[in-house]
Amino acid sequence: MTLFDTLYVAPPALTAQAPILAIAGPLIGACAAALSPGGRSGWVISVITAAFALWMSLAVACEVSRQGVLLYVIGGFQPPLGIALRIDALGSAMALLVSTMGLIGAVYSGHALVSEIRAETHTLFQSGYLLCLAGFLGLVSTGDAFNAFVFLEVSSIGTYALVAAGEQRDRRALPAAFNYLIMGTIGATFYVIGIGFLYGATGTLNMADMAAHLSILGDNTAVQAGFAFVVTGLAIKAAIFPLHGWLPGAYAGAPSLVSVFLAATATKTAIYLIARFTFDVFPDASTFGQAFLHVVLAPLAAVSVIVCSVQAIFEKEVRRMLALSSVAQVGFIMLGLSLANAAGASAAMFYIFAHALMKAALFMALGALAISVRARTLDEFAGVAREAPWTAAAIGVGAASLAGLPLTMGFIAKWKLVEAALQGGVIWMVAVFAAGSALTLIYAWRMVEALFFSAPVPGARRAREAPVGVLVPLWVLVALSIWFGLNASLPETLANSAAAVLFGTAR
Amino acid sequence: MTVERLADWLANTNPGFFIIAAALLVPLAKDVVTRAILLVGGPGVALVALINAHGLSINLSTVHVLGLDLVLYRPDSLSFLFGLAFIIASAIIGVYSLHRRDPLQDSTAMIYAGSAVTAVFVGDLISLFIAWELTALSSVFQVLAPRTRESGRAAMRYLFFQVASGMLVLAGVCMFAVATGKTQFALIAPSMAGLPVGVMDISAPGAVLLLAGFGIKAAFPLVHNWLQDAYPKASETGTVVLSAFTTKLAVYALARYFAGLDALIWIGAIMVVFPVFFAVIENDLRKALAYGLNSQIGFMVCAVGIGTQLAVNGAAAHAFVSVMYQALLFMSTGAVLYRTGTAKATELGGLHRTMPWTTLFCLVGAASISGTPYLSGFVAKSMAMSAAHTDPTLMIVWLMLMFGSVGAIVHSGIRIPYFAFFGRDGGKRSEEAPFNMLMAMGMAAALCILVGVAPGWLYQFLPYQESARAYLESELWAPVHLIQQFQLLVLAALAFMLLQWRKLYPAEQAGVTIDVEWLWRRGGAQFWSAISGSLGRGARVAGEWMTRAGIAIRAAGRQVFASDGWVAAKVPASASAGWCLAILGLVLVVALFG
Amino acid sequence: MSQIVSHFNFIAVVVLMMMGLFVVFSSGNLIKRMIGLAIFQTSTGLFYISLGKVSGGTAAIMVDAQSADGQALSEALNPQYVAQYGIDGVVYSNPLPHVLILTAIVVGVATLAVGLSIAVRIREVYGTIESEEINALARVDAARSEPVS
Amino acid sequence: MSEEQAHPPELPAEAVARPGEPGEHPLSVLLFAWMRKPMIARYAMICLGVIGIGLIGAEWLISPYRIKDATNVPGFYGVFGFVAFAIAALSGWPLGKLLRRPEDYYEKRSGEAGRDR
Repeated sequence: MTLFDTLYVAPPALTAQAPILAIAGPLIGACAAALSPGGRSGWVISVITAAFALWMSLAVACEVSRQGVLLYVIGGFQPPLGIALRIDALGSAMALLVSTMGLIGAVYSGHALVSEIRAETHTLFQSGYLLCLAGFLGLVSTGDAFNAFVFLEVSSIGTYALVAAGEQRDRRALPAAFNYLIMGTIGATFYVIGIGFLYGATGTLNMADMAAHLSILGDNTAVQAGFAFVVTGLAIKAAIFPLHGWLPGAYAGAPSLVSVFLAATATKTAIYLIARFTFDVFPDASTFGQAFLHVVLAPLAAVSVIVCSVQAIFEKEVRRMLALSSVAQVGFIMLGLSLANAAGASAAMFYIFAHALMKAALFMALGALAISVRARTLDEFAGVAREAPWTAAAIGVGAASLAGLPLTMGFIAKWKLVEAALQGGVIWMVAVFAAGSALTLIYAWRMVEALFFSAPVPGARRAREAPVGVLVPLWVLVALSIWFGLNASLPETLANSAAAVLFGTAR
Repeated sequence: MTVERLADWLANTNPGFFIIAAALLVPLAKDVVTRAILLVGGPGVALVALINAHGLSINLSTVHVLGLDLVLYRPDSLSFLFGLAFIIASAIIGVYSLHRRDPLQDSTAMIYAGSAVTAVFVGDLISLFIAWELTALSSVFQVLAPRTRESGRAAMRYLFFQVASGMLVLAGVCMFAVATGKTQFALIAPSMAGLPVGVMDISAPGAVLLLAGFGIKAAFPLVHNWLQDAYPKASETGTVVLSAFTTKLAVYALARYFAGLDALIWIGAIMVVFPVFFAVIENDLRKALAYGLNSQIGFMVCAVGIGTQLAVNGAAAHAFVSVMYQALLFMSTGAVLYRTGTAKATELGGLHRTMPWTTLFCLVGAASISGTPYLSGFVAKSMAMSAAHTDPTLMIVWLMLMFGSVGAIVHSGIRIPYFAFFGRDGGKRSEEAPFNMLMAMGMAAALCILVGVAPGWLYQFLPYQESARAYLESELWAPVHLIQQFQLLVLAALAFMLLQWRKLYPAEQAGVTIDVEWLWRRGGAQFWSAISGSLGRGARVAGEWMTRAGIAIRAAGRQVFASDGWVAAKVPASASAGWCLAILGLVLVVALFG
Repeated sequence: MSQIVSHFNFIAVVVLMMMGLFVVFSSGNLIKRMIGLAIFQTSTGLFYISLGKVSGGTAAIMVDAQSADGQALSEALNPQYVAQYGIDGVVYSNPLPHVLILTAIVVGVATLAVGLSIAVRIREVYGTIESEEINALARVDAARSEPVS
Repeated sequence: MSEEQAHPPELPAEAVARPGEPGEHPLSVLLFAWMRKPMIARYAMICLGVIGIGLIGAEWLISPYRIKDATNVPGFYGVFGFVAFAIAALSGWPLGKLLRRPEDYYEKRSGEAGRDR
């Protein structure tokens, strides 16, 4: 990790506290935003806080690249009794992703909120947003299984409220948020039950300690039951087919800022936890872990890739289409993970990055367009490229990356997946990747076709180019998608070192 | 410091990237000045960047992606000449298309040009494939540009061939790379001192696929028809754009990987001859020119197949000059099409009265393709011919090439200018072409003359310098060579006049000419009805069923997958109790008993 | 039989859990579903508390054997047990699950609050809290998003 | 359209156009007007014939001893050019009959059936 090795982004005193500051910063920011007088103050606090979180995440990433694992003991209680933040390359990569998307989303929120949310709730909204950010950052940093649940719920509660805030644009956001809440809570409760089993079996909550105990315990009914509950609970949060029902409505109904942020982070952090538990906490060689990967996860992910892609093809509403596409893409990532080797995990991690960038860009661009066009279905977006070329071009690049066309990050991500599948000798998976990519190409093309090649609907509102405050974060995302498509060394090293954490072998 | 770094950056970046970068900005340019700056400036910067590469033969830029070393910029003398031709053509086309604003077409045309330039300068098979596909995809927009139903369907047929070529190349590249682990051509042929040309052995794994992929783009006989099908259906600028890059890029690829392959000699020779017969009867002048182009590509393919230093020089030089004069001819017919709305020989004639500049430029192009001394065709074509002539075993090939060059006089040298601008008066009195078109034609014509009068300028860029210099000094301007060429021209012209006088020259007739495309555009239906009426009816019924099945599949798909469909109902947003418990149970069972 | 008796709390956990889930998924009324969710979460609480129970253990509060509290404890405890271990060697139940479940309860309450407030908003916007009716109205919303012609 | 088609197509070019026809481009007058002189084609033909014979003679003069095969025979290029041209041009008669089809052979013209279903 040459880049982060040499980078010193924060003074040592700050770096020493960076893991907790990355979480505490957004938490304090959330309080400050809630108490702030309104107007632009919420946005300013949000941007400053998110930037601070990104800064701290960078500091953590640098430190992790030098030390391997960063252990931050909270309150002086040594683990395994005390709660500790334990950040390794996998966690720091996720933290970087989350905080980067957090900052981009925060910048974008300046314009996005004005048109979608009532002015008097802006500060509260920002507060919820920062709460989410804190939750996700905590989730990927913590070394304690129960603490992970707390952070999971901190972020989720924020998310439910944020999704529900979409009612001002589309009232369907409310039932969607409610369903999301029900499913999310069930998932989280499953997770807690699973942790209870594991705690009962091992007597510890610290993940590293738990892993040590579990490797001695071997096959044990309580452990297996705990595993099942944990994984199923997280599968609900990660929206793995057929537990994804809550996702399309939630992402489609949420304010566009929330879709941008959640599409990039929410399911990804759940995937992170699944990977953490399956490969790190539970012993690698456990028969039930392997069986789960091969009998449950891989087939479900494959079905997810195919079915949800086809659903996306037949979907009329653009945001629902993208949301369904997210489920399909989660399937891609899960297929990569289910290979259970370093190459697969690295590919999955890379795919997480790629998907975060392109899906966020797509949601952001569509949100920006929807402000002026007031359109929901693909047909209503027809011919928008003429009036808003920059925004439409961003969608074009995002769609290209989604479909995995060469010279985009999406291509490299798919390539790595195929490579990993071939390396693992799982040929049927290659076929699924190919079919999934073809299906993705269809709906991505539908989007491009509507925007660029269709005649505008007569009488439709004219689209306006997105304001600069949107175009800047949007094109940052797009430029990253292209740049990493040309030179993928940065995300590649991140992904490889993250995979090395899980499998102990650097590629 | 910064200037040095800028120069360094310029020198180490594939010139094609500059054109592509400029192309991406084109849609934003609203006024003609900005467009002119972009359309000409992009190639201009590329040209400046290219000058640094003259005489080099090294990897200037390599990126490491996905465990592959992609050589993004590796100039050598072969790629230099092709790159130069493409860049100049790109600038000329830019000028030619200034008169109307079509951002999509302009931008894709430039991406197309840029990716062609990129393709000749990349140093490995995988990058070549990527650029290859990019040319295919961007070029389709040229066929689509008129936005008519006809052009749309032609574009789809065109795309099919282009993508097929791309897939073959990809398959070939994969097979070769997997079998040998090598993708850079500098590594494929490390023993080759100097210029790596003809680096691939046809018996190498995947080589045949690669050759087939290149062959489709080079319009080998029987897979040539996409060219004549699509080119005349493009817009007036689109045809010029198309004529410049795809086939020449294929010639480059053939020279790079398969120079000296004997099969190419005969393929090329056949390719030289057969399009002549189509070109002389085709009514659509642009289609006739497309056949002529095909014949010219045959010369290059044949020369590449011969593979001697002289022949490769000839192929490269011919590619360079043919880009210019073919573009010039297409530009002049394009100008006619733009002003009169047709390019049919039967509807034209007598246009020299109102379009004298266009006529003049067309005549320069026609004289060039005919091989008139002191014009560009002569200095290039004679090299390939000479390469064939020096080998006694290639006597028949040489005669075929000779026939082809007389054929060029027939179809492009005389027929195009005569029937468009002179000949029987079609009664059309259109305006002279727009100034920018004239300027573009003037630039191309000037190049034709420059190269013809001072061939040393072109020869200094040829792949094999010693051979080129020797040919220039001893053979090109030899009196007997000049005399023989003049004989050919003069007596061919005499034949034309005699035939005209005796009313033996075939009259122009409206109609389309059928070619192998008949097989896929009409053959299917004819075949069915030919077998028997009932069978034909059966086929029709089957077709109806298939249509109905398609509709049914879509409807069923909608029922199953749409937002109010079966899947959405089975995986509802709210009550997924069954699924939660089922998955939990499944995982439990697997965990406990798996 | 003794198995069943000794695992009585776990049976209660499973019953509560299934009850909660059943209510969540079978009821169309949003409030009822929230209640089901609360029951479901409560089952987790019971589960954790049961985990922390050490048979014969007592609340994890340190006491001095000589103090009045200690005396009271030794009287409350099983005399046999005190005889065997003495008041100093008293076995405590594991306190950690209690702490954990306190946190979980807080989280659950927060979720409940958010859920109920969303239900209130739904009632205000849709005029109903019955899933079926809300879904029907949402379908109308979806149908509205046809292209304007 | 119909006006233009009313032009008698059978008339030779020189009969229709006179130098300096109204609306004609001055450059055209300068460059191409001479072509419309009567009998110019006949003169040109004679000139070409003479030049051709002259060229064959010249070739014979400068390369009397280079004859290795048929292709080196003086005049080979000229004769080849003449014959090949004639073959290529005359092949248009039978090939035209064989290969030419009506304009709407493959598809209706876009003007008539422009819209895709």
